[in-house]
Amino acid sequence: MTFLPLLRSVFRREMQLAYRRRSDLANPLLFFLIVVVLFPLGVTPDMTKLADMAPGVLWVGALLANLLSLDLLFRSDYEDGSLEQMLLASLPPTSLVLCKVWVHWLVTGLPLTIMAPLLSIMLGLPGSALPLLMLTLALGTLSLSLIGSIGAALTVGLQKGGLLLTLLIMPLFVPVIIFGTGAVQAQVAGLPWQAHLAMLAAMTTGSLALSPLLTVAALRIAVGD
Amino acid sequence: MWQAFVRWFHKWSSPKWFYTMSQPWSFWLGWAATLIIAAALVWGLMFAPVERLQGNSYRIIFIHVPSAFLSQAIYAAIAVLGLVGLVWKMKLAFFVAKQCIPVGASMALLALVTGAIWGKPTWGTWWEWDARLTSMLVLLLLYFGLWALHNAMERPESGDRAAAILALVGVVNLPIIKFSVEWWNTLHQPATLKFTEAPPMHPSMLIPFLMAIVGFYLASMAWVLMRTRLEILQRERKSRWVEDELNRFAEGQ
Amino acid sequence: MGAFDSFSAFLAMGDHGLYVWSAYAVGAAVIAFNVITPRLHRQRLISDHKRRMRREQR
Amino acid sequence: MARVLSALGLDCERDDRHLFRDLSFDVASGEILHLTGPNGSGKTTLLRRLVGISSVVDGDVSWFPDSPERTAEPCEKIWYIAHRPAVTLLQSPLENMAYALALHGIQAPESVVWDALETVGLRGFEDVPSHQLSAGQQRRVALARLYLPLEPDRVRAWVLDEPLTALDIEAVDRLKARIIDYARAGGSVIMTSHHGLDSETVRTLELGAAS
Repeated sequence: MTFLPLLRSVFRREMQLAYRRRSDLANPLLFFLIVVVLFPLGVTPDMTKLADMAPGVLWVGALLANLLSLDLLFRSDYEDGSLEQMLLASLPPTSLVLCKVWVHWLVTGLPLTIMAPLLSIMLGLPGSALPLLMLTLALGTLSLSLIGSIGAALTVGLQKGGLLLTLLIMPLFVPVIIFGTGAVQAQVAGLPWQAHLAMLAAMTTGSLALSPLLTVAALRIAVGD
Repeated sequence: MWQAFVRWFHKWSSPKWFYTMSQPWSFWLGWAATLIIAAALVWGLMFAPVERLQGNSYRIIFIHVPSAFLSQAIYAAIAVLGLVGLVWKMKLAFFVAKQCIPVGASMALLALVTGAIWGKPTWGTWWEWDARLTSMLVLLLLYFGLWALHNAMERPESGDRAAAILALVGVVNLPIIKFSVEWWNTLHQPATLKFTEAPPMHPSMLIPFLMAIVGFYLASMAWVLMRTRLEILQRERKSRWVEDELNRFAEGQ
Repeated sequence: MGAFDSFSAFLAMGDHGLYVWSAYAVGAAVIAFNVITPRLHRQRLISDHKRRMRREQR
Repeated sequence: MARVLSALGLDCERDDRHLFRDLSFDVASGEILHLTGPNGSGKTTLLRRLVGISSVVDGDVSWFPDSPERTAEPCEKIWYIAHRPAVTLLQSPLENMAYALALHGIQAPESVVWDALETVGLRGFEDVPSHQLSAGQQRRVALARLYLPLEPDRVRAWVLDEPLTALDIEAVDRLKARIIDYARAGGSVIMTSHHGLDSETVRTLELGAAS
């Protein structure tokens, strides 16, 4: 049997599971909303100041929400033994990992991106910045999911993997957040922003190529114990 | 030629051989490092002239720059050793890589703290979100992550391989992090030493500075060796020769 | 005495004595950490070994 | 008879203890290898090494050693059913089964899957989320794929970790008969179990006897 129909049924299973876990998956989105709402309350309600911070606030919120949901990426599969079967499958495990990460992005990164315009209006971000904000968030959350999957795989066998995951992955998220906010801030300030966006796209492509390999290697360690 | 190399490689991959061979090395490296660092610091602190712009605070350079160098060099070493360990399944590479972590982390911490202390009289602030400070902070976090991952794993062998993967991801990311934070770069002076240009420092500052760098290199190697020898004893404790060695230690106490 | 007129001038380091010496104190602490932790590790290995020996003799 | 699996010099050491040392064996096609031994003697670890997902055992394992498809990673020609049955609780038995088959590159018609589920006694539970099933029923979901009518060379060996636990007497007998049938048709089975198996093709390998 050929590769694609198989991958399609794997994809269907992941989407089904995401749908049945929708309350778990709604949490990071709510968290995102709360973080963004707390900022004006905690810092200043002054719309002009908020507008300066808006790209950063939205990005930090998206990053934290993504991190929050990463711990679930492989955990239930590890616990019920499905992960072993994934590594023994006739499909290359990298394709399965890619499939899982893609679904993870579809159910966290994409909704975050879609929520962003609403919140950016609340933070007083000029409407002209919206398309670029959404584009960078979409690209950025995809690379966050990809890089994060390595950390999730490294910590999946551990009892208290969640906190460790944060420590492992946070430093690796630095470039994503810098280029992501950099692009939007540059555009708001009327400066050229294309270079930031290009770097972000390059990072996403690079992690698309590398992270599945490393994730599978890490999963083999977790399962091999 | 190739076979000789393979034989040499195999010899080096044997923990017992390494343990025996490294004993004099760690001793002499340690003493050489002590002497060189002592000489460099006496020279640098007491005899090198005052710097025109920064006054005497520049004397922090004799530990700040070497520790910053070492923290990056050691990270690179960890990644290379991790790759060697993963590809050739060489236990010894993992042992060395693991024991590089605390040494490298201490160097990164030293570079950050001395940098902050130096920043206060020079820039008037303890901390600045500038490119080098930020990427050094990220490096320190990566070191902490590596160590935490090692300690979290139940089997040390899994810890070795997991940390090697993380180190590799980090090493791919370090240049990107460095490059990315340079976009909001501000205060830090450009690199003090460049291989392509003549050094701008006066020889009476440059010589103790170079000595300090060499001394820190030697000291780090000595520390890593010492630690690796203990790691070998701990990980191979079931083998006959380690038991003999530990018996010898216990009697000598 | 080298670049300094007196020992007190050496300690004062211009106005920067506090900065220079605290930086070097941190340096000394890091060196001490790197020298002492292996010793502690060694002690622990030996005491673990002794305990194992005692357990096996019983 | 053609060898399906050959294991050479397997060594396993865990927590300062040798579970097994220098273990070598072959499994021919049509043969059932029954691993026995007390709890903690390394049976599960050995099975996991055979299918290539354990990193704690040294030594060589090769599948189909005499044929050109010789490999260390058997993938689709082997079915491994672990103690953790890989049944996703949020999915129904039907969905679980379809996913397990898809991972092995098999797309069976739905009626065949329904029949297999009926054989293991899950009739009426096909569409119920698996977390509503009992432990024994969940195991049956994992075992149902052994009852699929596939061509004998499609899946050439079963590696089963305690397949008979948590099953009732009737289900145990049915599974034993099925295992023997499968071996008779040319398949190989490597399994751990505390139950005995009555067949002339069963060979027993005892672990943990030395220590």
